[in-house]
Amino acid sequence: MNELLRFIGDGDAIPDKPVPDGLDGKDLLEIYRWLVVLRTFDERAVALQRQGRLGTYALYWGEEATQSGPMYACRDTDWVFPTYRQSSIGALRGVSPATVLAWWRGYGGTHGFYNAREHRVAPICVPIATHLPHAVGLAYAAKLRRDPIAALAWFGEGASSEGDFHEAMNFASVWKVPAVFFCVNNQWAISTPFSKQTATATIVAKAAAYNMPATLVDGFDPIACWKATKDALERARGGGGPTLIEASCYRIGAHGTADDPKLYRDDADAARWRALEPVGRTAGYLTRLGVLDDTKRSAIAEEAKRLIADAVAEMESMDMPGREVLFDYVYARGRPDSFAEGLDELAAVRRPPEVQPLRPQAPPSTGDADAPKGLK
Amino acid sequence: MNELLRFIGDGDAIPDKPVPDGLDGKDLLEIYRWLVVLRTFDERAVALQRQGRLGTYALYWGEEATQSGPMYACRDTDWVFPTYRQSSIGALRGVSPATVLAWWRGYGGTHGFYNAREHRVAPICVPIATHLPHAVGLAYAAKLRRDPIAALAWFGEGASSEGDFHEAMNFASVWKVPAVFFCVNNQWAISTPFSKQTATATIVAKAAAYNMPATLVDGFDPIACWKATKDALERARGGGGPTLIEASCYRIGAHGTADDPKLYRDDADAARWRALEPVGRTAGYLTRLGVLDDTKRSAIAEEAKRLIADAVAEMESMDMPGREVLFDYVYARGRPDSFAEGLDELAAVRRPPEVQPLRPQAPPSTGDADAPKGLK
Amino acid sequence: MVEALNLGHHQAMASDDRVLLMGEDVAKTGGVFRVTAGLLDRFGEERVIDTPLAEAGIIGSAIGMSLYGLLPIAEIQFDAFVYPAFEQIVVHAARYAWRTKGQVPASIVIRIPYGGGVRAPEMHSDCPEALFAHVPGLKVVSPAGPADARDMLLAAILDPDPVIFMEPKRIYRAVREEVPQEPPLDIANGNGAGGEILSRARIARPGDDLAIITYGPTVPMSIEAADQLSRERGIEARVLDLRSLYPLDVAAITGSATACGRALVVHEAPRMAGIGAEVSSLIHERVMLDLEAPVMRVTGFEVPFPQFANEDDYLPSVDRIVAGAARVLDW
Amino acid sequence: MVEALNLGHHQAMASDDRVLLMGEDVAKTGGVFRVTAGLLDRFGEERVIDTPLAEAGIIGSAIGMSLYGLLPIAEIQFDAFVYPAFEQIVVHAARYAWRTKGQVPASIVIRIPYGGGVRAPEMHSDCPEALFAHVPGLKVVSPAGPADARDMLLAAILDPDPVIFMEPKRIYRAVREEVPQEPPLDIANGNGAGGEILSRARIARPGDDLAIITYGPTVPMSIEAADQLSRERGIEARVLDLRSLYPLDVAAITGSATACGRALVVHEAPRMAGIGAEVSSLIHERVMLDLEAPVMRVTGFEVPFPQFANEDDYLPSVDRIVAGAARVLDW
Ligand SMILES: Cc1ncc(C[n+]2csc(CCOP(=O)(O)OP(=O)(O)O)c2C)c(N)n1
Ligand SMILES: Cc1ncc(C[n+]2csc(CCOP(=O)(O)OP(=O)(O)O)c2C)c(N)n1
Ligand SMILES: [Mg+2]
Ligand SMILES: [Mg+2]
Repeated sequence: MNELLRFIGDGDAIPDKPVPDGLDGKDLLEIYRWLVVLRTFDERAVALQRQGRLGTYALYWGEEATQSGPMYACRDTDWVFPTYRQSSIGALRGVSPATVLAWWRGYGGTHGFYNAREHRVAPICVPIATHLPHAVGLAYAAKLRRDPIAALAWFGEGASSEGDFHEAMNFASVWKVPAVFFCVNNQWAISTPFSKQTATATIVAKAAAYNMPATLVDGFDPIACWKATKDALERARGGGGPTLIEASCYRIGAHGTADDPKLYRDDADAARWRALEPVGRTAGYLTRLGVLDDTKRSAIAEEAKRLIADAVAEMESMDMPGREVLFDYVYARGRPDSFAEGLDELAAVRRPPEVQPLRPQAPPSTGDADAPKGLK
Repeated sequence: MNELLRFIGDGDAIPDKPVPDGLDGKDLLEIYRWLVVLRTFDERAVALQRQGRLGTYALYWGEEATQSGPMYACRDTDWVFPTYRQSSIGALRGVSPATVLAWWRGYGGTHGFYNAREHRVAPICVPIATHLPHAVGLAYAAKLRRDPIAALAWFGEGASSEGDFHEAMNFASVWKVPAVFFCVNNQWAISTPFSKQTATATIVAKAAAYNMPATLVDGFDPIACWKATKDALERARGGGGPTLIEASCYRIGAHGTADDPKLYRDDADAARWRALEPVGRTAGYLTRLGVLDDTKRSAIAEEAKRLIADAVAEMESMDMPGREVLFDYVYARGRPDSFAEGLDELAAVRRPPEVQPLRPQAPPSTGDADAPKGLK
Repeated sequence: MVEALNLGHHQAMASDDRVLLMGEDVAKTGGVFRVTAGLLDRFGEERVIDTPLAEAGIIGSAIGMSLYGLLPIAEIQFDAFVYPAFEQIVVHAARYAWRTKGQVPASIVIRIPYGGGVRAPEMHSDCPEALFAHVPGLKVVSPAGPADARDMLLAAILDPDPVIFMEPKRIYRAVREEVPQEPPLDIANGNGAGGEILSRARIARPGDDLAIITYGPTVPMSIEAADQLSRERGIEARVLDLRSLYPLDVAAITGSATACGRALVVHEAPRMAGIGAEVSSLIHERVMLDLEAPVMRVTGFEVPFPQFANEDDYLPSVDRIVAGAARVLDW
Repeated sequence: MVEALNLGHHQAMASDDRVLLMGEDVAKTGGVFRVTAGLLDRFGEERVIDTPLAEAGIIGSAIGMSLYGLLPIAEIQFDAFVYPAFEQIVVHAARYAWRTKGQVPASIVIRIPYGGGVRAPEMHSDCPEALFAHVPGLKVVSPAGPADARDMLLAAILDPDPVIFMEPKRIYRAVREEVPQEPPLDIANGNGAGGEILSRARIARPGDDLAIITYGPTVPMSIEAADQLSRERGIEARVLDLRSLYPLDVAAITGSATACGRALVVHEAPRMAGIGAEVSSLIHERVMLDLEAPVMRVTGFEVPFPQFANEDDYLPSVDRIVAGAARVLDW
């Protein structure tokens, strides 16, 4: 059985473990800073959605460690494959957070999408588990080219039920490609609990079906997430094949802003798990280590607020995309005749007034990076 | 690790084991008789194909034990789900072997199909792994109805790569349904060897992904196949949930009559495995046990020949289906307007002469049940 | 329409214990659109099943249940998530009757909330109906209002063949209408009168100057466009709500075209080889001499459904329908 | 055509090391139809891959390879086995360009042997092309002869967008034709002249009395039917081979209809919402006044492809095409 990898205690019953090799104070601060940036983005996005300035938004409150840790383990040349739950992860790779906000605002084209190759970040994947074979194919290509890079793909425990998960895991292990499958087991797939998703006690148990190494980590601990991913990526780049990582955690918030968890689960559970949430817990660990103090902490919080506030401002300054955006980028080369006809058909009618779905408003008050006030 | 379950020796290096509880001499003879019937059907079908009286045929020479044993373990009320590789298995359940031959002759409608409910035999499944979820759903329904029956589905090791296999296994274990998944690991999926299909050493290794019990058996030993299936079916009917069985064997013949294994594998392997083929081996075991003697053996062979010869005669006596068969049975109730138009359109033109694809010929000489002369 | 569908589920499950509901998040929450609310409490978790997240598994196991005599209703959470189940639907559900001499059809209902207009994220607004209509062996229907939704759902459950039941998301909460409590069909006794409502088009607005032929999400706005044409041009357009997309009610389609002499087909799905192409072809083939102008189409464009800020640019609007009507009228 | 396709694969892989082939049984055996024979020996098993048996895995990983800059060709063994990959094709391959500002299209070619006429077992004879043509973001093409097959394959590989390359099984060994050794396109230099051959219809037989519009498997018999019409009725029918099913060559279609004044569409796939419905609609919408009769269709019926003993009853035959032509000519 896999033991749970964990470094960060809770300052109470769960003991701290020493920082693993390969991370110095600067690294720890950067991992923490990423947590804060992600948290700030998430809370701001929830607030914007409440104000009618974004559409339905899939929050990730509490799951920041599953993003900050693995991302920090990547080299810039590694490719990452996010789902809707890691929508803002590209921001840690040069994708403008304004682009991500614009995507949630329902903008396409140059507003809401980005060039995946420029950032080595695949487009945010909405259909469950379907991006996993892409990571495998990309890793195959890199291996064919003898490029020492790896592909890292996130997915939820619910995704493990889909055929595409299975096919991707199988191809990856048969081909021995440099891919890392990072499962965020937050115990819920919308209203469906883990126990209705699989008969196994863990997701790592499924690695046996592919003869693949697997690691179980505390998904609220960014250092554990870093360590497991780092080891897996190194093995992958070195020709050792794929790895399955399961980050055990809990979806503290709703599935998305349209979801009401009270319909299907006991809030008390979420409250219990919340005590282990990564931002405060990591801050405590770094403080106990003497790496973080109040000054640094508020500087990091301020910087994150500024970053996200700028992104919000940039997103709000974007023009509503024109009608022609419908016909943009469908093909890389050439446009079928019907596109010109479509544009003509549109030009002949008034643009519906309701086409502007979300009214820009005065910028909202800035959030607080540490306090989970975006959720309850 | 799973140990290989095996009862029947080879009269040489592999020792015999005692007959397991639950089988008396009559049972053993019946299991053997079924082997012979299946073998006779298969060899005759290959011969018919060579004579142009059947279309492409998927032979199963050597895999009879994976059919006779499990079928004998079933109660008449259990449902079975064959693939093209178990096409004639319905004959052990009252489906006319002439119907199965007609199916391979390219006949549909009342000639080539049968009522699955009447026989508790699902239609022969061609798209790989897609029947496995059906077995799960049927088992769920039986459980809901509190009927003490189970569903038994065959599939190849190649099928384990498909998403549908995974989804079926997962549903079965989450729902704890009375289903038995019987994998015939014949080491080949057309030209693709087991080693390119999965990174695991066995198929049973995959049961861990579903927290499902699994058994590995000698796929050339009908008693081992019977025993594993019998235990699994009993557990299933008793509420103990699903089981995965892997019958390890070898595809001694071609994938189908259109396939030429010389293109991709060494015939010497097949020849080695052939020494373990089930018909002769079981005959030897039963003879050593004193259950079978030459008289009984040739009586069984003669009976099988008659049975299949009758089926061939019946198949050949079937009228070529009329054109209206195209429009039969598409819907259980009601016909779209377009069907009448289609019939009219057909009535307005001559029937193409080449519509009779396979010319009936004089009945072929009868085959020999024990000699594998249909193959090389 | 949500309430009407909910009522239909309750009535079907209460009157026949072979009926069963399965899908992602249909039980405990009552579905992401609340269509199946209250069913779990009333009928228990054996008959109201929150499945694992796997659409092929859902449809495949529904087929197996039907093989054993149950009448499963399988919900696909959103249109674009039916694709992983495509193989099960087209190679098995569509062919089970055919492969069993008509004796064991896959008696399942596949419910799919579909189409745009609700400001949903990527991949939550597809109109895949033509894909299913093209595949022989399926029935494909789409109600356009609450009463039809309830009645057609009951008829679909009664129908022994597999029915793809397309629910226009846009109409879920937009259209309100009184639904008689008493169901028109008696499920437990296999009352088959429902065949009519499943397969016969309905005149949603009378008129003899132009036939606007449409279904599902674009019915309400086609009626609005017809009203506008009446006000602005004194043209009375008939709106024909197809209800069934396969099989098509050919007599009603050609009859309306002949009666009006002019026809426009409206749907939200892309134009290329859509339902509109078939309707247009049928009319020209059969009654071209009765036409004063070619049949035209107002449809979704041949592009991916846009991100939602632009969805109103994509969706056929009242204005686009009126403009399309003008192309036919002024031809 | 098998040899021509084989030549195309060899030329593409030799001229550009980004090109790679993957599928079930494509390497060691050279494919169940021998289309890919000799590639493994020449290009090695890293570039000629016998994959595990999983179509979504094949297409999904091909998309990932393309993301990294390779140009994968993915073979689906038979038509009906593309359905498990349907989701990967329609939600990902079709939308990758769109989701990356046009900068990272899924540059893959999906080769699918399709259609009947080779006495194959159940599920080995489907014509799913309309399903793909209906989905925005894909290109769908089908060659009807050896030279086109080679040239269109090279053009499809060069094309940055995902191309569904439908190979008529019936023509694999039936039609023979000289194929110039010299490839018309230079892959390694990205010579894009191939766009034409991928998207422009071709007149396969000249004539001005009737346009028979068809593609892929039904081209040869349409020519035969045209020859018969010439002999028997003195009618010269033009056979227009569409080549590209999406996008359609609208100008060639309407031009042929106008030139001949009468048109018949022929295909093997079911009629309902097929390519023929679109072609017919386009012609009526645009040039109805040039027509002397409505466009008619001769197609597969709206039933599952039959067991092979009856396949000649199902397939459009020369006789059915001639009878269809008569419906248009004698209208
Ligand atoms: C193929 C597909 N089916 C259904 C959905 C609808 N859906 C969106 S999120 C979700 C639950 C996903 O759960 P999990 O994989 O655990 O990820 P999490 O949301 O918990 O991060 C579902 C069913 C989808 N997006 N794609
Ligand atoms: C979905 C699907 N893909 C591909 C095929 C073509 N095909 C037929 S049999 C076969 C190999 C199957 O191998 P395995 O599952 O091991 O069964 P076996 O033939 O050895 O009994 C393949 C690829 C198919 N029938 N269905
Ligand atoms: Mg989850
Ligand atoms: Mg096999």
